[in-house]
Amino acid sequence: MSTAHPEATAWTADGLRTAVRELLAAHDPASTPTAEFLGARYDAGLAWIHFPVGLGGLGAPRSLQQLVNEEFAAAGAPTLDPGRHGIGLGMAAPTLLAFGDDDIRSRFLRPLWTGEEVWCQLFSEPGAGSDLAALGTRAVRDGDSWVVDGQKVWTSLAHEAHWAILVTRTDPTVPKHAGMTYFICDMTAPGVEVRPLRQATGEAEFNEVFLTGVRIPDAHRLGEVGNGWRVAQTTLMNERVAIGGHAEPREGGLIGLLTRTWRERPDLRTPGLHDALLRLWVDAEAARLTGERLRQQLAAGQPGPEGSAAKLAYARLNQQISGLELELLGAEGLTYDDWTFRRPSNPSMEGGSPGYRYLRAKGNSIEGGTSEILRNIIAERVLGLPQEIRVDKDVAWKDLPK
Amino acid sequence: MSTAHPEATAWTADGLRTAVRELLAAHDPASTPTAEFLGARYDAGLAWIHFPVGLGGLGAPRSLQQLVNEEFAAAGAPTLDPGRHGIGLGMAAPTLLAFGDDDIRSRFLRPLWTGEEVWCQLFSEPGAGSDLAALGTRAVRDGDSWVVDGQKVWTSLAHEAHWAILVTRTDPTVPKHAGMTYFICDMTAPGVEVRPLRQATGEAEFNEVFLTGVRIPDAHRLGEVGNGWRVAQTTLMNERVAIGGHAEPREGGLIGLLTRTWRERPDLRTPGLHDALLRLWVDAEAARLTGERLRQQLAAGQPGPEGSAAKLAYARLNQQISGLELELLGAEGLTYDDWTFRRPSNPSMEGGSPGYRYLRAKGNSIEGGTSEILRNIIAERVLGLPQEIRVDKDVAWKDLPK
Amino acid sequence: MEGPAEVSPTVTPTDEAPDLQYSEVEQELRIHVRALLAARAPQSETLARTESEQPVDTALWRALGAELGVTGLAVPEKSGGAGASWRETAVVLEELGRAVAPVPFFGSAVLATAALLAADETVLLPQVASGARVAALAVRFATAPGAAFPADVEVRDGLLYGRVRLVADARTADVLLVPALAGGRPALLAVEEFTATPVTSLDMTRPLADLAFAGAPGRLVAEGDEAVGALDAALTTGAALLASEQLGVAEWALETTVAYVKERHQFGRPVGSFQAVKHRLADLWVSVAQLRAVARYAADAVAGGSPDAKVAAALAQAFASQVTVAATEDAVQLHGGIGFTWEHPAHLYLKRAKSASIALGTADRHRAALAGLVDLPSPTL
Amino acid sequence: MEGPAEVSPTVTPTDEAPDLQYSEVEQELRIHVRALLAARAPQSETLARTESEQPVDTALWRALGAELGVTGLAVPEKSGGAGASWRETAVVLEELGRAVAPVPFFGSAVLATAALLAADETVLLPQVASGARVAALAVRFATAPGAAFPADVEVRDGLLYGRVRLVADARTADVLLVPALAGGRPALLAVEEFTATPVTSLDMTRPLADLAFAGAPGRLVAEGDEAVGALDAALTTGAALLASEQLGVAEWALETTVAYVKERHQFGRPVGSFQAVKHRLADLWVSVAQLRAVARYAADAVAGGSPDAKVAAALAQAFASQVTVAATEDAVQLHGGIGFTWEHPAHLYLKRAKSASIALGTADRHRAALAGLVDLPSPTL
Repeated sequence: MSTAHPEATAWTADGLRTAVRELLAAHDPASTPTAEFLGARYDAGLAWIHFPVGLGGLGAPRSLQQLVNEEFAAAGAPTLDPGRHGIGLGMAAPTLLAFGDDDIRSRFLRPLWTGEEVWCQLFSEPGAGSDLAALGTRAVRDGDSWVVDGQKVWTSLAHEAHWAILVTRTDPTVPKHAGMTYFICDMTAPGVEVRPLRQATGEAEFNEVFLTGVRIPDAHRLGEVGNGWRVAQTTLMNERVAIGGHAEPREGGLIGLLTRTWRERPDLRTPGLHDALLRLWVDAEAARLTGERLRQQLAAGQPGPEGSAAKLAYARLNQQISGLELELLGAEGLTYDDWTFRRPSNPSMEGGSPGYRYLRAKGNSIEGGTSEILRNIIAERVLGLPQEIRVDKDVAWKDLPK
Repeated sequence: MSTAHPEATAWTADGLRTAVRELLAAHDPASTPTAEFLGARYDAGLAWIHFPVGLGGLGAPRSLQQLVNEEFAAAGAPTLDPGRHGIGLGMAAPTLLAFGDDDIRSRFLRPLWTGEEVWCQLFSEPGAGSDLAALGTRAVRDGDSWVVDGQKVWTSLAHEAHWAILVTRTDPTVPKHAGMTYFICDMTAPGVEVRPLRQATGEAEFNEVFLTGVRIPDAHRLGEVGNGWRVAQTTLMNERVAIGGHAEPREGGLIGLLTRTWRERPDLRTPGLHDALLRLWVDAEAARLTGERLRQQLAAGQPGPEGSAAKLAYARLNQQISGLELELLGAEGLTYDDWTFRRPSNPSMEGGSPGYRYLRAKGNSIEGGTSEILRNIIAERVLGLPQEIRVDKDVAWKDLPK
Repeated sequence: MEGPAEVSPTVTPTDEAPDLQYSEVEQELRIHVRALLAARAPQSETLARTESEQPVDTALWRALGAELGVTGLAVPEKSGGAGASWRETAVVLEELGRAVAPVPFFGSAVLATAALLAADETVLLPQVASGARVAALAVRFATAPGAAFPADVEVRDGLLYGRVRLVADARTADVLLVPALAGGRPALLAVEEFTATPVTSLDMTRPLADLAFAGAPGRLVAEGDEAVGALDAALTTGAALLASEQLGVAEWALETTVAYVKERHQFGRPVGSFQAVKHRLADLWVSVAQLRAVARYAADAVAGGSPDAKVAAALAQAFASQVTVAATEDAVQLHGGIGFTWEHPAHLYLKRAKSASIALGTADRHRAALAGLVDLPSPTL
Repeated sequence: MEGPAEVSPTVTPTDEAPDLQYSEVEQELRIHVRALLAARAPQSETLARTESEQPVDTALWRALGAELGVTGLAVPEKSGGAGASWRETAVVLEELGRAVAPVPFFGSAVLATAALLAADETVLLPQVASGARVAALAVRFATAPGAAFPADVEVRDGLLYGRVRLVADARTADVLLVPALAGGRPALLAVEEFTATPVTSLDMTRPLADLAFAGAPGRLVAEGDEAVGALDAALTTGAALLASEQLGVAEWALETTVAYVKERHQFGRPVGSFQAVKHRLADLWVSVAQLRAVARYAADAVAGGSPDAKVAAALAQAFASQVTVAATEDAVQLHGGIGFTWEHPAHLYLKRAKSASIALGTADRHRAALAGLVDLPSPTL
């Protein structure tokens, strides 16, 4: 049906509004099942409009994506739960588009978009956290497939995912950035064992994934052998943007829970807590406006390191706000809801107890890039300050201290 | 007269009390001129009691020094103004004792102690601040003397001092720590030019010192040629202790000025400032008790890196307290006392205006070791964390980037 | 009355999303102002000027008015202004802050102009908008929006009597807008006969003066609620826009420090290669980026007369005062000894930042104001 | 009444210099306690225990009493104690905090014992001092010194009725000291008949319980001013000594983190070689060193019944609560992912630190108390 559409360069806001209206007319958003509706949206090129025609896109300017999303949202069209599909939509899809061949893209993008297939990310390892390039999960070529052995950690959705994006070490004899290769991994394949990873909150949001003799066809490789680091950079750049990009209403997020408690519980108020509350209100509003300003910029332009700044700011805010919430609650702050081991389907700090928020927020400055790493990124990429002195650049991976 | 005294090992608190009483009996502290009284105290070995007999000491245990000082203080005996003689007493004297030969020690220690000769310190240079070992002031051997050319900066008392402790570069062709040599410099010698260095407060506490063809006899060298770094370490170790060692009463120092304003000016109080004031009161009292605990430890033991911690804490406190004082004063905080260029005889933050305090306190985290350097010292010497990666250790000084 | 309307009791800001970007026109304007300041107001001259008889650069002020025409940006064309808005004025303030320029812009083109606009004054406004005359608002520079109407000056038989201490930009003012009580009733008067005694100020690039009125004639500009409203509009607009000047100060501190630590070597390495320095500057960059959004929001709010203007102004001062002071303090620290010297300009920015943090109310007063504006009541209520 | 006397209105502490060191006896004691805890209370067991039926380690408690005899250090020998002081008790608390040991020591050997001492109680005291019986003070664990005498429990016809929520160390208590109102008059009673309902607590190494009294008989321990004084002495002594437990928690966090960053390699270097990590730990070391001085001062003050005891206790809590929470938060952060896992003990210390910062009043309440004690009046006064 792509032929029915004008050329990429010709796409305008009005043209896209028309296309959306056509789709909505043909598929009632209220009655059409989510997967079917999203399938139609994909086929109409209205999924990622800057993607190529036939792959969920129209080759239209990325700057118009927001408008399309808003049109569908206004019509109450179904969307996927970002908690379950965020990794696929935010990280896997751009990587598949950038590095997958035609077979890969046509096989994986549509079910990813429709939500029929869940994705997870097999990157971090116990010995490779901030230093992802230190990872040691081995992939050894065997005919037209690869045999993978190793351990990954902090894997969201591993127990629900059908597919994973996976970075491995294929050559330990060269410096670490050079010897990595990136694959699509079938989470249902023999040798893939998923174990829940329990965290300080008592529940297990994440997993450890043990890979033992897992066979991956070479056809599921993304990018060249030894080029895995560059592929992974594409994935991670999109992650930071995904985190930093969304706007919030005033008193959205955790600050709203704190202010509500303050307003509803005069008995808890003290002068010292009042000033602390106001300081955090100011910081939260500043972060909100900064996110809004960033969103206005990104609507047009490309993702930048500003996403790192937003993540940095929100990690600190969430920790300070949830900490003050417990102090404000006083005696009630000494309690917890439930320590029993659980696997939350869709964890959210807003949904949890104050104690849960306090503990879970500690992870905000570690997951998806520690605050220390983000400060380095800002210092080096934004401010142009010298990189850390590297002692591992010219050493074969196998010879690095671990 | 040293023969009149028992052996070093035999010195006890009572023995020293007796010696002090004898001296006080022979020299009325009320009527004897300061220099004469201190000369007598020196000759009696009651200056630095752990120094050798004949050099102002008795070879007595250092731990008893405090007792002697308190005995003299109780009798109202005269002492030197630390603002004018602190560098001589705190830094030059221990270095002269440790590295000077008999001629040096007998020539310089007594007039230093009696206050007849003021000392200053020619260490820092425009290009060598935190990195003292990068200094470039050249000293070239010429017969039995040295010819010195270079520029020093941040020199207190240079315009009043007769003598200076000076570190120079004698061999630019070896790594920087190896090519340094330490001298005593006559500040009245030809080629020594002292220029006031004006600071943000408007006045000039410090000086720039330009050395042009200054001749120093080899006899005034302290330590071996090329051994200047080790000699300088002795000097600086004593500096940090001097800074960290003294105890204070509650609400001593700047916090007392802030609390007085708070008590005397109810019109200035706000709830937000109240909590900020109380936080600083708590921090100041914690720092005070820590200093007291350190003093109790040092009374017996040797100086350690804890002095760095005290300096670090007081720099931050002074800056926060003086900053809050201006906010508390509000409109009055917008004023200043006097910008005209001055050379304060004995500058003190307590004596200045609130605006002066605010500005002067900014120097506390720079002078005598920046807070960044002090954190490195604590991390490396106390916590045993790895040293910064050094790129300058094996490079000839002349080849270092500057 | 014009100027910001009363804020609604709700905590949600106005629905139409605020424009937090810089328009092309605003960027154009920035280039012109920056070029003028670079040519006419080098820091070395500004520093020397602080010790001269006249710390204020009246020639530079005239250039801003006559050459660039930026002294009346927020004034409608019918009143002799450029017919732009406070948004463009805010961009000028960013550049004036970045250059710590010693001109009475804030006092005349912001505080006094906002008061005149709010009072629908038409006689004086064109002269002030053109920069031909310098006006100042005769209130203590530390006065916060919402403070009680000042009782420093009294009107008897049409003449003004009294003193106002620590007033900004009054030293070179031709005319003052004086809040006074006439028979106990608030009034705002234009006054040309006054004595301005110079005050040794922490920030000598914006020197303060003590004002005295000994039976000075005054022209009534507004009275009663209109006078109260005009003063409130001036202080609220001032608080909102001062954040843009503070942003410029913070940007100078950040950029100058980043450049310095790239050049300055210690231990054979650029100082900027030490991670503690990198992280401190990264955190500062985050704060300055946030301040930019906060300042843009405040400028946009007062420009549009948003119902959220009072919140935006209080937020701007509560946030800007902390970030800008921290930025200039970091600049001094990371410059090491040189940053503590009189010759280095860092102290000019430190003094401007600390003074601005007190001007129009300290951060804690603005936080307290927010408590009332966004319904976060204090324990005592 | 025993325990801390009323503070004098002056702000100068007692003249005789406080002893802020550790005596040889105290160091000896530390070695023994640390050895016992290392042998009997490994963190892995403590972690597993938090999910068991009985999170409290009663066997370890008995060992502290029977084998080490440290459960009655502050109790005179004539009352069956060791005749030492709160200083030695504080050293035990440092070690219990360092091991985050799940024993009712703080509730029984500190809070309840301080109340019994202040009330000159002699019957129960020997049994509690020996550790043979576990006592608890039936007040909300978040109650700050100086709070109003609780009205949760009422005495009618000699029987107690009422509930007290969120009480520490009550789950394994044999006897409770219950503040109650008898005909509106304060009283402190020893009670053995009560129901303690376990509460899911943030810190499961010191689990809380809700207490209920349904016509329980009680033995009068103190009444009127003596009851008020006994409760006040217990809370003040508790606030002062809790800081030593918090010190132990902070020391564990610092030392464990320093050791980890020396071992953990990223980018081919020990994580502890990155300057930002070094400086963060250096700052933490400074804070912990300060906390040590503050905690020693507080222990010395309550041990000697110093007139400065209330100041020392408020100072201790205002300072310790911030330092110890920051120390454990830094520990989690600098351990990276592993520090966020259930298997790693870091979260046990984080939860203990945060709970202790709320116990006996949050830092801001203690700062407010200091305002009164050292004459720094609040604006509203």
